[in-house]
Amino acid sequence: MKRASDILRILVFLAAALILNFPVIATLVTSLKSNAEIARNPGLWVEAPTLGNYAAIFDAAGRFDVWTFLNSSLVAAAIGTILPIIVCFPAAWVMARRGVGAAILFPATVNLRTLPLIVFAIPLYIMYQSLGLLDTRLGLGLILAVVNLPIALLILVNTIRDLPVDLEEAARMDGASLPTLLLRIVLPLCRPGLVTVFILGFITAWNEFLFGLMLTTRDAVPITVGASFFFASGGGGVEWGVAAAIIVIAAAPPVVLGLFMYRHIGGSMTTGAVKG
Amino acid sequence: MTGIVLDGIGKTFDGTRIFDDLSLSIRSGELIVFVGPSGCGKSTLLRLIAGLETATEGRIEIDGRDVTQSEPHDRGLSMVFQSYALYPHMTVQQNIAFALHTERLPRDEISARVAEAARILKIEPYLDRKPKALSGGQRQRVAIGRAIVREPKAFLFDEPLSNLDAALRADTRVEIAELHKRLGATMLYVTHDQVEAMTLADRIVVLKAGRIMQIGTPHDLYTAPANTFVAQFIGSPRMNLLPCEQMDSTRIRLPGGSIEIPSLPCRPAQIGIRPEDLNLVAPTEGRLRGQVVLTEYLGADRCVHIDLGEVRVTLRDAGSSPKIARDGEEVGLAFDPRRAHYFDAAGDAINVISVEAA
Amino acid sequence: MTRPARLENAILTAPLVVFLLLLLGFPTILDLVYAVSEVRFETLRSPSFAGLSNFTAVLGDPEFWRATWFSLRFAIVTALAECALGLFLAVYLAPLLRRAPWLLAILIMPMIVAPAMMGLMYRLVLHEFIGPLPNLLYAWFGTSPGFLTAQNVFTTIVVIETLQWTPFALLLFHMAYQSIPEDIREAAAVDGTRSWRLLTRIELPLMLPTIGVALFVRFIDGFRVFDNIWTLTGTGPGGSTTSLAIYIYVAFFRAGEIGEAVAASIMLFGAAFVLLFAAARWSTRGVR
Amino acid sequence: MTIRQTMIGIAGLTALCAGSVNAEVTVLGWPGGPEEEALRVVAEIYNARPEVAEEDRVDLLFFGRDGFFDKLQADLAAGSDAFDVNLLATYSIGRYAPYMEPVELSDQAEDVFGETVLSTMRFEDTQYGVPTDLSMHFLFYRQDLIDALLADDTARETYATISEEYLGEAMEPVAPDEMTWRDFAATALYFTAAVNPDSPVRYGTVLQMKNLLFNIMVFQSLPRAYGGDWMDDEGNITVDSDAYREGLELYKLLYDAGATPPDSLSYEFPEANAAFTSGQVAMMVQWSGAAGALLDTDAAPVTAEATRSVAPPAGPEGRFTHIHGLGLGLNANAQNPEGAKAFLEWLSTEEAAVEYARAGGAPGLTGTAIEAVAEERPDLVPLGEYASDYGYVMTGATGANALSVYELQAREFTGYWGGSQDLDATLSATADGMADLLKD
Repeated sequence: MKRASDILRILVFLAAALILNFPVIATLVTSLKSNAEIARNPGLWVEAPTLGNYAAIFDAAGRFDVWTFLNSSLVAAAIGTILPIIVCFPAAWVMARRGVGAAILFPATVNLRTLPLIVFAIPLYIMYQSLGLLDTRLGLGLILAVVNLPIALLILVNTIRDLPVDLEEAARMDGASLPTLLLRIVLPLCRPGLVTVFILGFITAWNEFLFGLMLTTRDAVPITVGASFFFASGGGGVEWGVAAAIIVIAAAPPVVLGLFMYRHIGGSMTTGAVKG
Repeated sequence: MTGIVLDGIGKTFDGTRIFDDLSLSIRSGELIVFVGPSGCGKSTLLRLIAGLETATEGRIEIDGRDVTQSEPHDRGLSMVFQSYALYPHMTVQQNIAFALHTERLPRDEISARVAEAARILKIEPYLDRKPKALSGGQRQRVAIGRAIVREPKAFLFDEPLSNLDAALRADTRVEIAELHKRLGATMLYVTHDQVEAMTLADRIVVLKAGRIMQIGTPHDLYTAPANTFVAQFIGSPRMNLLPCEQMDSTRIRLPGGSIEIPSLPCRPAQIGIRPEDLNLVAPTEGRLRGQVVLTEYLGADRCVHIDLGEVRVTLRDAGSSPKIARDGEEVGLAFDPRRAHYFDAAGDAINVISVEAA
Repeated sequence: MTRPARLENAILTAPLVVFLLLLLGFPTILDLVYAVSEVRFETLRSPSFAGLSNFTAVLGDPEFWRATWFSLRFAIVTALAECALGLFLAVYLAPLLRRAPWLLAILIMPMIVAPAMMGLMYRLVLHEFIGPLPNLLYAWFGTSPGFLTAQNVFTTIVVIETLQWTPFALLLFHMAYQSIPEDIREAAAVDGTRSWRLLTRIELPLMLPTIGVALFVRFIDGFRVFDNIWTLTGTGPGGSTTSLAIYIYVAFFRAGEIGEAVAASIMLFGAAFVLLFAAARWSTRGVR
Repeated sequence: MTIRQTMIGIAGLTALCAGSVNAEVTVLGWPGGPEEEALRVVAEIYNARPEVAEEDRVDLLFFGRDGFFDKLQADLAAGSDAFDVNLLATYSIGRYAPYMEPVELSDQAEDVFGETVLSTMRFEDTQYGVPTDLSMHFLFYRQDLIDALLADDTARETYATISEEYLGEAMEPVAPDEMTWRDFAATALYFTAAVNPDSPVRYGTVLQMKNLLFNIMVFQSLPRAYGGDWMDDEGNITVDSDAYREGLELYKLLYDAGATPPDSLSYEFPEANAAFTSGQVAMMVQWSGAAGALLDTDAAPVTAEATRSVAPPAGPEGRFTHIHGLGLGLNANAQNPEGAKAFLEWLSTEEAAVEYARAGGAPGLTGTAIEAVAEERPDLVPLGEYASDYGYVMTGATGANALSVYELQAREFTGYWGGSQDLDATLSATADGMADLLKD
């Protein structure tokens, strides 16, 4: 009886895992097929696995420079992840410890999470154009930072609130100035929260598409947008195997990060969602 | 050495009045214990002295210097927190040295001082460990080490033993007492545990709801509590308080009997008798009569709980006492009225000295 | 608060405030200016005042209402489906996930994949001739539906969105479910409560706040959907998969109707604000 | 630091990162295809020429295709000087003309490209660019299937029955180069399993019906063959015509009959190619640029050998193929206009055009130029021929809002095909929208 229900549960799990991840699995499989095989054999079985599609992507550096895309994604996502931490950390401390900004600043920032950010996309485009930030990694990183701001502030405020005040008082007794207190005591203690903010922010930033599509053209095109170029129509040949491979490459970094750090994602999602 | 003076301290917190015109003078080199039930303001008082809270009114002087508005660090005090508040991301060595680094002392002096503190507290083997890897007792020593190393004008202890188990607590209590003797430093110690207060203190400050109930040596407090609160707070089991009614100038009526009393300046409303001052006698012999409810055997001692009509009293005598007190047995209680404490209707002690003089 | 503390607070919050003002404050002003201007790409720096004509144009555009209706419907359906499915999986698989928490990582993988990439993947996966899914269906049933026909496309993208974000709901519910103290369950078990009653009378009520939050978050995210639809079907046959975000993007980039795009943005902003306000009211009342 | 100073600081910083100072001719090309390969080759040849000064060398720039023309317009409108020479396309010349300078062609240009091709780079009688690539549509079909049909009498009977049922007249199968659009439809229906259970393939054709402007370009030749146009000489919008009705209805008929995959409403270039190369489709109208992939036995192992191409089917008004050219023109804000002019002039010489063709580009060539490359690039021969014989550009399709017109048509037409609106509503909405876009 017990055994039977357990087996059923495992079956349900397998079915859910398979269905939810079906597109990922299918794309991965397709990326390992030659173009000839794709036309002949669209199934989930690879007859002659090949890494040719991946090689083709990196060979076609002249066509689409995948390294540049990846580099742009990395730099922009790094800016978009680290900047919110820098900007939010001191504010989060003031909010958590002194209740400052509880009326406006905190809710305003956190509620950005619920705003469709496309409402800012157009003026940002115009502003970026006059500032020369269009198609720059810095420009993309800045807006990714805005995207990550709410979750960063929320998690940091909650993290700091959960830290024992004693430690900060001890540091004050020990003569720590405010910067020392924040940097030598509070910041290191926030590490779990920071890791969470970083992972979640990095995944969000890496996966962002709309701003990448609107605000970049060439120099700062992130990999998500770059991958979609491989599907672009209007001439040339689209090679589905190569397209599958570029999707896999584009999706891989956050997925790998997420799989290793899934615990952090779980915790932060809860904080981010429940308290937001 | 240092004296600390609190003068007319007032503190309002979120609209609630916590202290009102509280004054206190602490002598240099003294170990003074703030004791009281939770919520009495003893910790807040310590934090006011530490500078972690700012007084709404009044002055705080340390060593004759007005520090009312000074930052915690500028007051030259060290504090040991209830949670120890060790920095979890630093090693023991770094924890102890942190304050010295913020003072920008030369490196070799820092290591010398840390080594000295570690030696005193016998924590040398753990210097490279993180707090996580230490036992409760070891953490407690590190916390003290962190306080010592700054060579402060005074040490502040905020319930430093409450996170330790009973056995360790007794040991550490002794160590703190030794440390006080060795360093001769001023120490302010907060606890809710009257045993700690009695064993450690040079003087005890008993607080209740933000007011000082009594200041005095443990002996003073025990033998001459200023009011029923102190009387019941200090001593274990706590003092028996019996309502009384004056019959004539020399006799009062108590539940379960009446006694002859020494001359008192005014009429007592309550009489307090410590459990060890009560003696078990034959029902006919005692001043009071009651019925045994329960006997607790504690080894060296035993406690006998006796109902005197409405009121229950506790008696303590030697565990080896031959007098048998079975449950439900009718017994008599004897005591020396001169060792009893007399309180007026407000609960304040009626001058004890005149009792002794009589 | 003392003066130095106030100064400290100002200094410490300054980076956040300045950053917000620079990146969002200025664009908001620009939004307001352009919303009442006649402006094209060529005249970005010299917009001419056009009153409320952009708003009337947008409000009079049936496409706008269609996009609004689309987003609303999409958000409601996906939020409900994701939460229902997520709740089922979280509760049903709880014993399994307690024993092997890493299984959760497999289930939440879809939500870590960029939605835009997910859209591209489905372009491949659903393709009748090279897509594994139709291939499987042909092999098993001898036929495969047109996933992206005008009739089916809405269902298809709803399913796609649901499959990607059910893990989000699952994760939230998993956390909420695991955080129900074990002694409550044990107490109920001692009382002889059967598992179905345990679920409906004790566990679900305890998870109710989380369910509310998950519905709200998924609704919001569904309402502003862009990436996956854009990369899969674009605006869809005759604009049938045009969400509000896609409407704005197309108005801006494809049609160059900047004023109207901005006016639509502002209305979306307003709607989000109202929604947020309502949610805040609702949640505080719920707490009381 | 004030906000203003900060902004200036940021701007300056990014300017430093972005704009490396170069005394070169920067050319923004069409990315990601044979066009890019070919441009790279000719640029190298040009840079190696002895008379080209160091500071006039050509440096190439490419960025993604998605939103290319919109972004380029935004850049041009903003007065960007990041490139001296930029891409032009027939349907976007009108949008870019205000920010560009006319170009001067070499004396040979007329002989190399021919008038039709040169005109794809003209706006209001001014030459804004040198044509590089020519894009049009071919009818790709499976020779094996068509041959079998033509040779089989039973099949011919079925064909007649099917055409009678769907098109109202019993028809005879014809060879692809003689096909009218009605023949095309009849053949497509014949090869549709849903219509003809004996069909050797699943679908007769694959139509690209996604709401996307490029797909409407592919469609455009069908109404054109019935005499359709966007405007008449007086500037009246003529999209609400029998020709467009005929074309739209034919697409709808094929779609509803299942002659094209049900997902065709979301198909564009790659999906259509994938369908065709799977071997389940008898024929399709596709961009000439697909020829390479469709005829390559490695890329299309199932179908390449049997695949042939001809010009799109004919209509009452004749045979037409929508053409648009890609070309390169001069940015009005160019930093090195002289160097850019020199490069553009050279690009219009026979030498350059031939090299471009050899390197894989798809220029529309005539005369000695086409003879020079005929052997290496036989596919370019019909390109030039078709361009001059069948090529057309809709009236108004080089205007400033041409792309928006295609966008509009894409939305409206796909709405009709998808069944969300009827034909009358579709055409009147399209006509209204086009009147807005094309008025001035």
